[in-house]
Amino acid sequence: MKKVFIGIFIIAFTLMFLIAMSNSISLFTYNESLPETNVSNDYIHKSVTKDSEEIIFNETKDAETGSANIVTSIVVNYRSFDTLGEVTVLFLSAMGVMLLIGSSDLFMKRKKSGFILRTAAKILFPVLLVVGTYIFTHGHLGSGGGFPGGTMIASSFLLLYLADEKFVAKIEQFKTLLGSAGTLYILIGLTGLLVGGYFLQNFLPTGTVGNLLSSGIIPVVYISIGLKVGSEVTLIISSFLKEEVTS
Amino acid sequence: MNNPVLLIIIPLLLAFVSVIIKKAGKWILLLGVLINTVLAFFITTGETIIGGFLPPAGINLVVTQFTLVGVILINSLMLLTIIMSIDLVGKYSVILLTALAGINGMLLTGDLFNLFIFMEITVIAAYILSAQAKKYHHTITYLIIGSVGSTFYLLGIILLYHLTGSLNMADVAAKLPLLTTKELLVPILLIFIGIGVEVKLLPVSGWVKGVYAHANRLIAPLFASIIAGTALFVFGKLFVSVLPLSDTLTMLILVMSVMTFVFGEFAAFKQKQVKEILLFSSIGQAGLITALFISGLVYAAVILIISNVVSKLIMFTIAGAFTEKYQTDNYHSLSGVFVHNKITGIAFTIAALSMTGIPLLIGFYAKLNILIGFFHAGNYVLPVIVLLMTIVEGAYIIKLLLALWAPGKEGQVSLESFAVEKKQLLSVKNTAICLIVALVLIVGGTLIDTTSKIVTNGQPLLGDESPYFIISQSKGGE
Amino acid sequence: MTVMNFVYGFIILLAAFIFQTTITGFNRKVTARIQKRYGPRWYQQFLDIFKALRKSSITHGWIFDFGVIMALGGIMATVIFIPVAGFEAFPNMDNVYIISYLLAIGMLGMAMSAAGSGNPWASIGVSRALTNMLAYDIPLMIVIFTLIFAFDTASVSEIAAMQQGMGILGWNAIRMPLGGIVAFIALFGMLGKKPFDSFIAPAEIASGPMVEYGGKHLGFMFILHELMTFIEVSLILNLFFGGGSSILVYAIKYAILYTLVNIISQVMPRYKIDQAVKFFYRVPLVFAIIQGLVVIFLGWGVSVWF
Amino acid sequence: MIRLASLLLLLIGLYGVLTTKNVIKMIISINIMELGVNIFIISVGFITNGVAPNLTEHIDSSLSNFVDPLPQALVLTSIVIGLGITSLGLAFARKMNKKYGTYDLTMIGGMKDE
Amino acid sequence: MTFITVLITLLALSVVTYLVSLINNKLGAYFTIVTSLVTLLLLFLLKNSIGQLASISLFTFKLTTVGWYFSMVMVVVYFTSAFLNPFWMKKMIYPAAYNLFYLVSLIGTIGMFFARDFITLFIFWETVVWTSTFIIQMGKSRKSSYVYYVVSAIGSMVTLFAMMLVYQVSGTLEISVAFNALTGQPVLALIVFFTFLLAGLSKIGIFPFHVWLPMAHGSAPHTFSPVLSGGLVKMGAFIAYISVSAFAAYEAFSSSFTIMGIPAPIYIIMVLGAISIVVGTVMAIRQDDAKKLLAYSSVANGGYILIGILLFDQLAFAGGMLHLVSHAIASATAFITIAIVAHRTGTTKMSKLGGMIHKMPITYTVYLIAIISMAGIPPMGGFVSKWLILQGLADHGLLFIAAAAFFGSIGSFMYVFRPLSAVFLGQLAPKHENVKEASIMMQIPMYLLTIATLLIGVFPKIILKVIAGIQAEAGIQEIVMVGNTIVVANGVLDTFRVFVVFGYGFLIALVIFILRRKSRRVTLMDTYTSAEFVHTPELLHYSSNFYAPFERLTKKPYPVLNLYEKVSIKIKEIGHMAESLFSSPKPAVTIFWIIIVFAIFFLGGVL
Repeated sequence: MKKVFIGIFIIAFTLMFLIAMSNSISLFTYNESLPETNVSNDYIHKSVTKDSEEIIFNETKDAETGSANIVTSIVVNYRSFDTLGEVTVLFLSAMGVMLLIGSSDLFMKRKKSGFILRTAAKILFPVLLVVGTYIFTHGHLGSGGGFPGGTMIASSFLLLYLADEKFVAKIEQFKTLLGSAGTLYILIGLTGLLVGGYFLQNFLPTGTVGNLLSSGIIPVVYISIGLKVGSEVTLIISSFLKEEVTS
Repeated sequence: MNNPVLLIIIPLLLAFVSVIIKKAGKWILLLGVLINTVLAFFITTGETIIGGFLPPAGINLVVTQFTLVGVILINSLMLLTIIMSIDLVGKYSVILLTALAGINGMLLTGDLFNLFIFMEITVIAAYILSAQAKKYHHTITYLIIGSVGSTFYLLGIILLYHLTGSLNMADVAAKLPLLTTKELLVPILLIFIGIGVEVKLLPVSGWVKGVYAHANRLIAPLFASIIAGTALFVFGKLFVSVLPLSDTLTMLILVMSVMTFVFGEFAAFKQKQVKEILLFSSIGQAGLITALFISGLVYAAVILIISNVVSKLIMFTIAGAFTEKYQTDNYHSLSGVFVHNKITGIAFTIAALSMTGIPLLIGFYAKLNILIGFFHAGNYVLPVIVLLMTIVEGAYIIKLLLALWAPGKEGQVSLESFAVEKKQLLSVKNTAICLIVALVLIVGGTLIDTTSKIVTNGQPLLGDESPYFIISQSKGGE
Repeated sequence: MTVMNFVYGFIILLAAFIFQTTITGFNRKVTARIQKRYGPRWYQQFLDIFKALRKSSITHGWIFDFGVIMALGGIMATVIFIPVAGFEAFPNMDNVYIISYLLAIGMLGMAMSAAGSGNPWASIGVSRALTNMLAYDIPLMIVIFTLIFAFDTASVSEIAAMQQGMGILGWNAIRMPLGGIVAFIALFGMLGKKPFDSFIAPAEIASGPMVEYGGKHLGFMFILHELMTFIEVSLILNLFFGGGSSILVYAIKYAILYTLVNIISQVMPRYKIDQAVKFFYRVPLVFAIIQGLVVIFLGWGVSVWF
Repeated sequence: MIRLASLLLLLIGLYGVLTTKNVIKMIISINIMELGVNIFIISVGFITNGVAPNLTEHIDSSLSNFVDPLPQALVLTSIVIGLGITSLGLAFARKMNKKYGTYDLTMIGGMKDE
Repeated sequence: MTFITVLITLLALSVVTYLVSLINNKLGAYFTIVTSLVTLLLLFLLKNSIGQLASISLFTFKLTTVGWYFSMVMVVVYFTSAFLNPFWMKKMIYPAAYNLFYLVSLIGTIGMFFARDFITLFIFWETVVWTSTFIIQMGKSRKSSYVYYVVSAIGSMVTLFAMMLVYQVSGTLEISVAFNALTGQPVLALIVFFTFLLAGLSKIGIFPFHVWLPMAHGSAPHTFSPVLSGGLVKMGAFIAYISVSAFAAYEAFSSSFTIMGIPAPIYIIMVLGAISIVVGTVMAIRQDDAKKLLAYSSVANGGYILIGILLFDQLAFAGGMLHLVSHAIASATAFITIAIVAHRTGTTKMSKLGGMIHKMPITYTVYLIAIISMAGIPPMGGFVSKWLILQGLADHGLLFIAAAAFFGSIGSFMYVFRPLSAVFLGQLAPKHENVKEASIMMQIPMYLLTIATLLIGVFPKIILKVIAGIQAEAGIQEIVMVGNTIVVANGVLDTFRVFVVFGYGFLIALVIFILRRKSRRVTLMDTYTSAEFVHTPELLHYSSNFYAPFERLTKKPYPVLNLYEKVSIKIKEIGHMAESLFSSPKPAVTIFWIIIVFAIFFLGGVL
């Protein structure tokens, strides 16, 4: 009986919720072009400080951010403070998980995995690593960036855990990598403050849009984020595999 | 070098560094808190841009007089909490440093989405810290309610972005009045529920009892005074200067906060445990403060926050010490505990009396401003409720104090032999700090003019023009 | 405040004592007649008093003696203040409240010495006496209050003077009938006559407060009793029954009033003390309040005849 | 249409949290909610026949009709926050299970705050 | 010698007392005596600087005769009961704190009487409230100080509401000026009148708020009870004075309908005063604990004072003010004597005491004079003030209130006599054989207060002259004094002549007594017991349920206390309901509430 009551209750609430939402947004129609008042126009034309109407791939030189992928320009340049906060969130949850269940140093016993998985893992591990590094180094050109790249690396380690029951990731090294990557990101920001007067300012030359060494600090930041995210997720996975300490 | 960004970056940097060095985490934490407090006193009002991009596109940190008071208050309280319970920090130094960064971020940021991220940082840090009491089912409840709340908040911001096209608070505040109230209803409602979780408004404060009641001497004041204080400052900033409230919405929110206030006080009246009394009283006070913000009395709300936050710090630290030393904080089984440690008792009593609004304490000054503010705004119903609740509050506080000070059954003159056995509640250092903080309450309450000068130094807080109590004004013809 | 006032005071004292003792003597004969016997000589009361004074008695400590002296002193002071037919020892000192509260000194002195005697009967008697006082005094005070409000003066002699001139119609008891009835009933309570004499009930509590008295203490008590009767009867006489234009008229009215009270009280049973309180708080209190409201709001009875 | 679907996903998540007693299921429904909100955020920035906001050889000029890039940046962050909360939630769930031996919240409610 | 220097010296001395009593409690207690004496002298010197304005940081003061009058009464009571402090130091758990609070509450009362603006008045009022709360807890029961705080908090919070309302309407906080702004709105004046007066009523202990008085006075430390009932009750009278003089209640309500010539709101408060007289008297007669009995008598006398002050005319007002002094002194003496008995025998329960006169004759005589004044019997002060009040009531023709006043005065004979006979007279129990008389230190306050009662009783001119000053200051007709006789519309009272005549009567009786033969001294046990041989003194002593018939009559009237308990239980239920509804371990409940809130807001917003 209780289930029925809750069911009716939720249906009524959904209807009301949708009516309410429809007041402020149109559920079915989408607008054809970006409204002028929207702040994203500046992001697209990279015209927040310098006023330029058009950015041409491979031609415009030292534009505001110089990164071809506009989303990356937002994530790492225009709103990089968000990303710093973002990285801290992940750092925090990693620390938390390690604090909670990662404190013992002996691992749970794992069953021996199947033959196919063991051999495939040996082949796939380096491929994953290479693809991961490619993704977070080319963040400013194609889609992807620090976060997807980092998770790719972490999944490669997960693959090893699954395949080899005696594999133990070096937790300490990952922690130092984690810390140093984070410190690197903040130090870049601080140099931006010293050099350019604003925290996280893009003090390196942005070069021409489209080529590899083009948009100032973006690749450097994305690399550090990639390493940081990779090590954090690996630590989370490894602490889940750890023995339960009855403190 | 008084750039407010440093307030956020330095604790973060120290957190990352302490992960690398791995030992002496405590001292890095102390260093971070010290630097932050010193820095907090140097920042000036104004706006700092991050990454060199002008506000609607980039993120900026806005420091008004209102935020300045918040930052100084919260950082100094964090310093006190850490100093007082340095021995309990142990493995949590990294978490506390990040939480400090999150709290400062929440207070300073001028961007809605950035506020969401810093709130997430603080909330996640709170989940981890609340787990130290080993009551995991309460922590999970807190986590689930917290994440539902933050999801609603995120949905609210996105709706605002869809309607106004930007995420910067000042920009959004400029564009919102142009929209119809029908459109604005859902986003404001969602943001209200999102913030409400952290501000402990009644329907969404289900988690408070579980988490606060088992916190130890470090975590309890952290939750009750620092995180609660920050949430209230953020609520004030959002609902006074950013979101325009139509009158029906104001009335509804007012009803909800008054309901929180009344039910909070009544629930506190019923409790037997010291910490539960304090946590329900802080829920009640949070309700009153939201009511003040909604009706635009920002100065009175700030004074009440200061008085509340400071007295809760002392009382929760001592309540934490109760459970630490006597394994229970039921005030019947703790009768006469202050007989042995009188100075702690004095500090606890001053803080408690300031909460009930006994004169010459800052609590009384806050109550005075509340009354003057409401009368000035022509609202005569709320002062009656506030005064009735003060009586209820006075009742349970005095019942608590009497039980703690005077041991012995009814009809017996209380003697030292009836008191609970002798244990040193707080270390000498902590007792001294508690006493000094308690004296601040007294000084704040007596030298009213200096308090108002420090808090406002001239400008009205967030544009709140309603009069507040200054001695010269009340002198009448000499 | 010359010496003459004190001499007049002493004269009033003596006259009051002699007059009242003879009246008591006569009334003992009247009571006897009611009980179908002849009764003792008219001056028997004098003989009893002087015999008691001559005998030696025991004392239970200094408070036992001091109480009796204080009682008699207080009562004598009150008697001095009583205006008799326009003649006052101390001019315009005869305020109603002074007299009624000075009376309380006598009561307190007697109660103190009775309690001081250590005999439980005495203490029970005192507690009954005080409860009895609470019973009869409230309706009486309300009616007196109405008088004061009506005549705008609290001095007994002036109220008595205002009732002259119209003969019997001028009496307050006639102008304010309910008030008169209440005063008459209260007189019984004040005197401790039959229906309300549970505090000196001889059989129940061995004559209450006077249980330990003997010899000169008993003599003091008799004198005290006589003087108190004089005060109470003359108070009611002055306030409600027109007070005497001359001393002779005053004496006759006084005798008639006292004998009337005595006769009625002979045939009355004895109330238990809480029954007495219940009695006084039912009919007399209602009468007093009605009389009060009538006088205050409607103003009848003040100048109804002229 | 996608907006309607995302909101429905949100409500399904909410229903999930409301009805289950098992903590793991609750965390899963929290994830569904997060997913719903993320999709909704993306749909806010959608432009009919817009192009991914990435300058490449083919779409080389910034004048072409790009989809709104800002929501996509926000979604990136929101997904990572979702990850953080879920990992923490699961850690708590595991600790709770080890301590009380059950994932059922109501069961633990019985042993009040021992 | 400005008022500020008086306050500062008092504050400094109280801090010194605290420090001294930290080292040695007894010495600290003696310091309290010295400090209160110094305050008494300093205040007396302030007599000629009336009308002087003074202000310090937050507070502004104005020296008025009425303020001076009230604070003199207060300091006298504090000074005399300070003499008992040294003997109670060992009996208290926090003696040093007791000394400090004792003096801080004194500062509070003085500051309050001279306050010029609302905030100063309220601050000093609250200081007295919380200091006395912490003192009462050192007595026998914590519940009583809790009830005391709650009832005073109700009073002071409601008064704060009134003050702020007036501040909002008038724009100024100064007491004498602020109320004039109310002349326009009768409804607002009504609200302000009742709310402002509430704190005073709760402090005097008027009927619905008298609940705390017997509990607090009965169980406070014996040495603080005289201050509580003699002194602190008078603070309420001051608020009543303000409401009648500054608030000018008679002008404000001249338009509203009158009952028996008195404006309705004032009449209602006077009826409350009358009810509290009746309730106080009836309950006092029933009590077995002497202190509770005296506490209920304070409730009754509080009623007299309130009626006197509220009538605010030549007669009754002077009576009220004089009754204030005579009651303060009489009840302080009574409490001191009961405290001394308790100090010697350890209990104040009348059924356990008896025959103290044989061991403590001086204490007995002092107690006798005190109760004569408290009952309002002629030669003592109490009579003069009751006489004035009754004459005032007769002037106005207030029948029902007068009836209550008579019941109060006659009833007072009963309940004052009960401790006299049960505690002092009657048989002396063997266990009290070695009880000693009060020590010299304790006798000093008793002698001072007895002389004061006698002086007021016989020469009321001293006090009435000051009261006439107050009446002139308040703008009403002054009391007329010709030589030593008080001349009043319907009568004249010369107390000296009454005293002389009483002495004359006493002399005659003494002469007769001495002329007669000496009587033989007999022990108390040798009494007429109609052949029932009783050898144990306790059995022969009649002290428990002294007025049994009267007590049977007045079955327990509806105790107001459990009205307060019902309210507190109701609050607890709501609190429990709120807690169980909202904070439950399952998150689903909170989510459910989020949906409900969303629905309500949405419906509210849309409509």
